Amino acid sequence: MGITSLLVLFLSGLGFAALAIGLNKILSYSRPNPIKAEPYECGVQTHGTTWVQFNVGYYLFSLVFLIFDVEIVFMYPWAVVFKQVGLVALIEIIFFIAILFFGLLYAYKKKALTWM
Amino acid sequence: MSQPVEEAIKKIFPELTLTSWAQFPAIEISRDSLLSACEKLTTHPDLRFDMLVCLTAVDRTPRLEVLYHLRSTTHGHELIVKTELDESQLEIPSVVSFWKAAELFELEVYDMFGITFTGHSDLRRLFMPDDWDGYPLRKSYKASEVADNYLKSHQLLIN
Amino acid sequence: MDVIQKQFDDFPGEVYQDKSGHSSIIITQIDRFANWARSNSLWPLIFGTSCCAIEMMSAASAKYDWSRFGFEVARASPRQADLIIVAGTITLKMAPVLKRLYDQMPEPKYVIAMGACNITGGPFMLHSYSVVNGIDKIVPVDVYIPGCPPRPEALLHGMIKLQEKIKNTKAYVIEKPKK
Amino acid sequence: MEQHIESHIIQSSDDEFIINVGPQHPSTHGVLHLQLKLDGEKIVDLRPFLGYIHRGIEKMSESLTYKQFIYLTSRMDYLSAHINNQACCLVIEKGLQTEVPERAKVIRTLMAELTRLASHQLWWGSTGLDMGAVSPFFYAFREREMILEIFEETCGSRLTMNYCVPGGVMNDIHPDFVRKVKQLIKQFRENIHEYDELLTGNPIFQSRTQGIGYLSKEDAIALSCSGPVARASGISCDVRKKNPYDAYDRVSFDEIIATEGDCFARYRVRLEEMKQSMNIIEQLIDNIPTGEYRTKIKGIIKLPVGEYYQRVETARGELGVYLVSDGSNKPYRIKFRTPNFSNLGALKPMSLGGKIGDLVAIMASLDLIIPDIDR
Repeated sequence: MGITSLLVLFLSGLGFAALAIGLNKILSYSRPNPIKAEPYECGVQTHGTTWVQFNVGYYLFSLVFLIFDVEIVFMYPWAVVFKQVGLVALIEIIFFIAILFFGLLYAYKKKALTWM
Repeated sequence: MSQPVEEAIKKIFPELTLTSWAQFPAIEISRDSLLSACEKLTTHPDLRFDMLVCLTAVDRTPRLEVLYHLRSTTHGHELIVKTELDESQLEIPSVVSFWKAAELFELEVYDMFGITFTGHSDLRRLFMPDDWDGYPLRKSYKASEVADNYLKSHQLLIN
Repeated sequence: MDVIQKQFDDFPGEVYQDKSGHSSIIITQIDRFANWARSNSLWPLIFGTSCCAIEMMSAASAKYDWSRFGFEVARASPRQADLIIVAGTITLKMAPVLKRLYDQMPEPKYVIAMGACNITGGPFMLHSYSVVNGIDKIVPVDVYIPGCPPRPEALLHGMIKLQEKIKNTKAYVIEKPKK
Repeated sequence: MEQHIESHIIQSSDDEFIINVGPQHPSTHGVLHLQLKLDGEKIVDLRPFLGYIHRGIEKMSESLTYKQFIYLTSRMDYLSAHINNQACCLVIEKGLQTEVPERAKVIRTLMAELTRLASHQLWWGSTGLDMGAVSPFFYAFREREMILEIFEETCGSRLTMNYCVPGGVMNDIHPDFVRKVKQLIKQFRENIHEYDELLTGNPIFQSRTQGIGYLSKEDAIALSCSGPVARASGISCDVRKKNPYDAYDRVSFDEIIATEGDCFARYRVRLEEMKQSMNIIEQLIDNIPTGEYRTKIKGIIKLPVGEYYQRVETARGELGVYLVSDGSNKPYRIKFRTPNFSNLGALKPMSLGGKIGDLVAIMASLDLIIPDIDR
């Protein structure tokens, strides 16, 4: 894989992306008008500000989701080489999941999982 | 079935004359004694009109008639209460405290006839746009080509 | 290598293939190709105000089935719709809402005035004080479908007419947007 | 200048959020504009803004003759168009004291029950659609299209039938009307179990509707609700039973009353009502009396001076027509006491404190028709 083929590969990738966005810019209509820029809310004007203090329930839910999402990300590399690493890695992963399971129990007990 | 509503009305409102509206007995109550009459109509055991079927108004040019169509779900009888209003003073106490349905019914009558209901928590135009002038269901209101100049004044026409 | 032309009745271009049927050449114009794509995937906005909306639902149901023509994806927001079927009476209080929805739709956008109420005010033309007599005063209308309410077939007929109208317009007009 | 609806709700504390479930919204089945004040997903305040489809039918009727204004009412509650026209014709016949032949009465009642069936089917399809289930929409329209075909054969138009005329019906029923109605009833009796399998038994649907949108009996009376909304809260208010009109006095059917008062109770009441409508049709379809289908009313209809009232049971509740006549050929004043207008009042006590998703389920169970509210 010489440097030239790497360069060609990179440039063609870049070119395709630029082509897609460029063509879109050239060929698409663009007729901006002030009402089109305003937010759409069922055909009437919006009222009040949208910068309100959100309920904490949303934040907790997304945080708990994030933890277990990252957990799965860590399990991917293990899953790929699952056959070669054998039993030892399996115990490590079970231990890893157990720790996070206690985290889930804690969140459940603290009622972070029940919707408000 | 309890004795017909006519006897009960005669007993409780001796001074009122009992007329009829369509096929229902009707009584005429002046504006000032409306709330006290409604109090009796809803609480008296023989009457117990707990349902306001309809609240509307009829424009008899010099004066306006406000009609309350009441029904008692326990006794099953019905009654029409009429109140005369002079065109110059379109004010009437609101009956929202007796029947919750009056909240929407009174908004409609205010919007269509211009009768203001004192004591109503949020009197506003229900059907017509907020900046509309005139009360459509009044006989004096002519439905002329109002639509076009409304569109023009709100810059909605495209030509 | 000699090439034979294959016949596609609906495809907007000529398709040439060699004997083995592998490599094929397509010759078409951007306008024809874009209009063919646009007209066969018109996404209507969910905008039913009164009785015509029920006939529009019948057109969307299994018996009349407007998804044969590519309309069945009815979008709730104007941002994703390119066709607004005004189904039902438009009153004075609804006029600014209709205009706002039309303005908030991305180009290219089309309007179908369904029902007599939208063409001339219909049954409410003469004695009503709050009905807009014809929505072409507010928004530019492409296809008018008379009827009160028009039958589902009439709606489908109107939409096919709109497809034909799209097919012979210029797809890309690169010109200064007039203020 | 954009027509600005200034917000009657003041955004008091800073964590409340005002949102418009506005005129153009898939769940409002028309152009109902609700302004909600939200605390997170909980609804704190709800205010309806109406008039987006207000055509002024009552004012128009004052400048139309008796024969003309009847057919405007089929544009009010367009899913029970025939029943609205029937109410106006009954009022006029009451005023003129004309005797309607038996055949016309039975035909009118048959058409009214078919309209109620078609309306409940469309309600059932759109309830599924509102809660995210798309397939009920297609099941509902299968039998509904058969009913619309029957309407079209006899009356000429599918939805706004304009079939009632003061004095009877416009023309006689189609020769194979009876055969088609029997075939429809047979097929719908076989398929009605699909309605239960698709939605009623569905655990998601049950969890979305049971215990949601509770309307107590006292609230329903105070807000003068009528129709399936009131019968689901335990009030017996079926006009077909209380003061029967046309041919309802000779059919036997039972009035469906539930007491739970939540969305699922309203759903069950309407499903049972469909079965009752089929019973009524079966009782009438075999013995349609022969004879005239209408008494001819010559010349211009002029009601004597006075007031007239008639109430009917539409698919959504009690429609009352108050007609004041001054003896001329045009009504002096007409008031339509429409069921949806008062049922809308029940929306607020049911949805306060609930979530936005529940508001959609409650509005689906209320089965509102917006032109019936605005007239």
